Amino acid sequence: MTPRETESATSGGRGGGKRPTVRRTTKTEPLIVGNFHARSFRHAWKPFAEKSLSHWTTTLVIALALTIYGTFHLLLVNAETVLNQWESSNLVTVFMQRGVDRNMLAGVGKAIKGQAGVTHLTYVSPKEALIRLKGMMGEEAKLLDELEENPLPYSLEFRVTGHNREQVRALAREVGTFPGVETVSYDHQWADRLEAVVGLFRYVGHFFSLLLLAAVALIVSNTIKLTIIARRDEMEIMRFLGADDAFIKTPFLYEGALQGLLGASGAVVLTGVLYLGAHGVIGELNRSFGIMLSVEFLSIGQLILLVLVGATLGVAGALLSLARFLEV
Amino acid sequence: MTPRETESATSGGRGGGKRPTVRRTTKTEPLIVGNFHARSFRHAWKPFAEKSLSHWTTTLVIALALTIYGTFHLLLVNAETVLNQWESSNLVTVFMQRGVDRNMLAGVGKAIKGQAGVTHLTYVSPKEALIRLKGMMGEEAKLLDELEENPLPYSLEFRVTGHNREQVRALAREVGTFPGVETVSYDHQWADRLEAVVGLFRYVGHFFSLLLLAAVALIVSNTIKLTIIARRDEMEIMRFLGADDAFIKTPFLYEGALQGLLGASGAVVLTGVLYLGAHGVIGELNRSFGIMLSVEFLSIGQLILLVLVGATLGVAGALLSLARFLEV
Amino acid sequence: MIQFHNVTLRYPTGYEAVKKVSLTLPKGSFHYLTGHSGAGKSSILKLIYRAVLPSEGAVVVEGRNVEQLTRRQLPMLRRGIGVIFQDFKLLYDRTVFENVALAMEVAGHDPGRIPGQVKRTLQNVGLGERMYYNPIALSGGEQQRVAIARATVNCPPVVIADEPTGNLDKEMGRRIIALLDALHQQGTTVLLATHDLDLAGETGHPRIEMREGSIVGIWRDGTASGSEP
Amino acid sequence: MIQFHNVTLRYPTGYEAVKKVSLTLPKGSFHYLTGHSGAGKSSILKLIYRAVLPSEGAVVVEGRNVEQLTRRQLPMLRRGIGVIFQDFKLLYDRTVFENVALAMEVAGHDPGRIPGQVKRTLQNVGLGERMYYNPIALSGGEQQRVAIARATVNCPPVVIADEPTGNLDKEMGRRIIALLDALHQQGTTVLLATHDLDLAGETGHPRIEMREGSIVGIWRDGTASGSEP
Ligand SMILES: Nc1ncnc2c1ncn2[C@@H]1O[C@H](COP(=O)(O)OP(=O)(O)OP(=O)(O)O)[C@@H](O)[C@H]1O
Ligand SMILES: Nc1ncnc2c1ncn2[C@@H]1O[C@H](COP(=O)(O)OP(=O)(O)OP(=O)(O)O)[C@@H](O)[C@H]1O
Ligand SMILES: [Mg+2]
Ligand SMILES: [Mg+2]
Repeated sequence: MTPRETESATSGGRGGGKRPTVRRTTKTEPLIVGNFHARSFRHAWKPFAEKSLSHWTTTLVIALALTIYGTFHLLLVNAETVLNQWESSNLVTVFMQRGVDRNMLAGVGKAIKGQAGVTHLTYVSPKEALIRLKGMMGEEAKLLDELEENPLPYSLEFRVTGHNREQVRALAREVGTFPGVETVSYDHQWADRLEAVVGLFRYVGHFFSLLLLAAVALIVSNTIKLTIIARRDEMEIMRFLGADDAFIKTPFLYEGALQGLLGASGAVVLTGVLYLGAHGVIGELNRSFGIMLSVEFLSIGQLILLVLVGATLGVAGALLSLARFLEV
Repeated sequence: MTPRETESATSGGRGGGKRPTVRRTTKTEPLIVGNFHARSFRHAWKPFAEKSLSHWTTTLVIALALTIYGTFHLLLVNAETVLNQWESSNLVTVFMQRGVDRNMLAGVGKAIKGQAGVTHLTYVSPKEALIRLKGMMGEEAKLLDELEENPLPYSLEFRVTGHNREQVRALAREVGTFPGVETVSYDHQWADRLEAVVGLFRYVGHFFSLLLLAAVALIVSNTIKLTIIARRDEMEIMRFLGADDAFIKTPFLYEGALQGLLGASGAVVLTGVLYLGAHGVIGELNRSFGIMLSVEFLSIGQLILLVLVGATLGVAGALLSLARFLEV
Repeated sequence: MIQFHNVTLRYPTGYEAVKKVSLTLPKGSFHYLTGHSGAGKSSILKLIYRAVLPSEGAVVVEGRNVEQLTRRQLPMLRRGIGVIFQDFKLLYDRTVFENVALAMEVAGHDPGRIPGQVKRTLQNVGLGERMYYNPIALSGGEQQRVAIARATVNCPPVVIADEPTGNLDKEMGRRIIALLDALHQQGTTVLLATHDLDLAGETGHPRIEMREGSIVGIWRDGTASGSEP
Repeated sequence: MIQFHNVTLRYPTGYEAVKKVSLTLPKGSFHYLTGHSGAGKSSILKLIYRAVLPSEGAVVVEGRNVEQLTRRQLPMLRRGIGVIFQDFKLLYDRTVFENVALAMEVAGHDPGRIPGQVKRTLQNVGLGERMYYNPIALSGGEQQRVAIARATVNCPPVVIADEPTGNLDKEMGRRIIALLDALHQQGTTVLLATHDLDLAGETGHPRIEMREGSIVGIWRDGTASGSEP
């Protein structure tokens, strides 16, 4: 018959958050690591190694917060990319004057090609233009059948890449001065709209980003407080045994940093999963909009930044807790 | 000279998370409230009343999580409203057969008016239609000048409200069978696009909603664990004094519920602030899109739901902690 | 009435702190429990209020085998036993008054009756003046007396005391013994573990002596008798 | 050397636990500190390791006024004083070995030297067998001995003991006194608070008697002398 203890009413018993088990180890003695930082790290890692639910759930919550933070940035980055794509792949149409011949057209085309950022230059013959017009008019195209002569001029189309809207406008103005060019048109309505949407996103995103980062620091500080409370007897005793500040505080700073780092790593993974998952939806968007959105993941630099932000917030949370709960 | 104590190394000292102060009250004795639930509630409220940083920051974090949750829903609700507005204000154009006269036109108009949801019915004469077409064609309008006779038929335009896309389609099909009607056209490209955007939102929103709700329960569970650890001595002692389960556990359930309720209330306020703040951006959107988006706040029902979700998650978190840390 | 039937307590370490102990403490009796440090005194007490379960044998309190108590019955058992713990087990984040009142709250007493009863009990142990202090503001001996007050405030039929005079000077120790004796006069069953043989010899109550987990004898009025069957 | 110059300690409650006490404990001396429960024994000890600061007067340890120690100096003071607490202050989530080793870790000892020294000290107090148990698995008296081992493992120049035998039987109590006496022979300054006058009388060391916060006399070899200036 094995003995049964009903002694402690909480799993914490008198010790930390862990049920105090009676150890009778066969190993001769526990490892006493000399290095101060090794010791601090060991202490910080201990609750994680012991699968402390609160430490791992805190890590998860931090990961969530940073994922939301990261996702907002991902969305912003991509919205801006889309905005730029839209702008830079802006279709510019150049209508030539009536009576311009193929030679002059070729000359203008050459001049346009000389401009930076111009791609996909195509010549549109009056005949081609008429077919397109008919397509545009739908039901009403029949009336064009009654035309005796094609009244449309030559035109040119090209796209510009790597230009913002202002630059496209300047380019269009310049092309308008070329000999034989009647008028130049380009569309930026869409860009305006998207910019408004991105603006809304940015507004909401920044609002939440700030709150989320504050939340992460607070969450870490809370878990550290948990450890401080769980270890308050230990710390009081260590003080009486003559422990100095560094001996007592450093493990908590490590714990905060660890918490933040693990959370941030989790966030990187989660963001990645989300990114992959969103691919399907984006494909649908692409089909629906008839565009080719290439959604980018966060850059290496941004990922590193995310992890650093996590660690910094972790340390900040630890400092907050130490200042608040470890009166010295 | 006042006496100074340096005894406790942590603010917790030997007691809870609170520095044990030496009380010498002037009141004759502390209030001992009889009612079991009153006692439980008092215990649950105590850390909040004592301005426990961890309790209030947890509440803030819960508020944030639920705000994000609420905002996603707000965005979804509004996106769907927009979608419906777009659809229901759909412009339907009815082209009559060549040779249809004003009488027949009036008859068809009357029949259309008889349909549910039809508004803004207007008759478009061939002359008017030609002017519009010229406007549409811009530069190329000149070629229409060469027409001897206006080739355009009579047409009718109307808008439908309160119909979803399927219903609009059915209506259009029916109108197409009316005598003298050549063809009926309506535009749903925009709706498709918006639907894709809303779909993306829904995807991201549901993903985060689930994670966030889980996070809220975990956060609550963490803070409850904090209280359990801070009160583990008390609970062990109460067990030995003969306290039953209800006496020990009920305060924690109250605490969880309180945590969730306060967090949810905070979320309602935050969402409201965000909603008001977003108004400016939405106004800009409206101007940019040339539309009149009327953004709605969460309904009373949804607000109550949010608060209930908070309370439920709070209790769930408390139960989680009790199951995990209060071995009984 | 408390009975031990051939009780053995083996801790998870494998150590047998109590070895085949049989013992009867009649209702209303007063016994000392003595023995060297580590003899198993505290273990015997813990078995009574079911802080530990026996590995073998049965502990029977008021006719009930403590091992067979349900979740709902265990609190009732404990409310009937006032325990003075060797390490006091006080709450340092509330006043002395509240510490003692907790025992009455837990037992579900009429809240109106609590303050009066708590005050009376604290005055009995000489702490009337210290009522609204935290135990942290009390000396070791004063804390011990708070623990005594808490164990006796409900007037339980059984009082179990683990070294209740360990931190007290002789005089205060005598006062506490007198206090427990007064309860005994009113019909309370008392079991008092102590290492102070002098103190245990001063009153005429029988003394159960333990050595290494076994009862080696029961001394009544200075004469030894064998261990009970 | 430990000196009290007209020290008064007033707790936040307003209670004067120590009243204008002057006292000199020469280096290498061994003193008992006795007095009734609440006399102020623990308070005197707390003043020495600066758990509380005097309200008036000065406490001087090794020539330093403890009140004027900087944040960095306080740990050094405490490393030089081994304290056996009245309530043990052990950590129940680690083994006995780790509890004692902590004192050496904190003091920054060479990690290689720690295990050997810890084991030797535990064997000295008769706990060689219980080294890898948690203190929760020990009896009250055994826990007290762990506290003694921890206080002495660093061989500090000063050892302060607050009722180190309160939970021990006479025999084990004598063993502990002998152990502290041996440290004293090696030059350690020892101050031992106890309510056990018998024990304090058995060795030839002087006994400081307190009553209500004041020193009422110092007894050397059975004869009283007045309080020191
Ligand atoms: N939880 C436990 N796990 C393992 N061993 C234990 C446990 N509690 C006590 N022991 C061991 O059982 C023996 C008896 O312990 P107990 O506390 O009953 O002694 P005691 O007679 O009360 O001693 P003391 O006078 O020192 O308090 C001791 O040797 C102790 O080490
Ligand atoms: N932190 C405190 N705040 C207020 N009063 C205190 C505090 N600590 C002790 N006292 C009071 O000071 C007096 C002396 O306490 P102290 O602990 O020094 O006594 P003691 O001689 O050690 O007694 P014992 O033998 O019971 O341990 C006691 O009456 C106690 O109530
Ligand atoms: Mg014991
Ligand atoms: Mg004392």
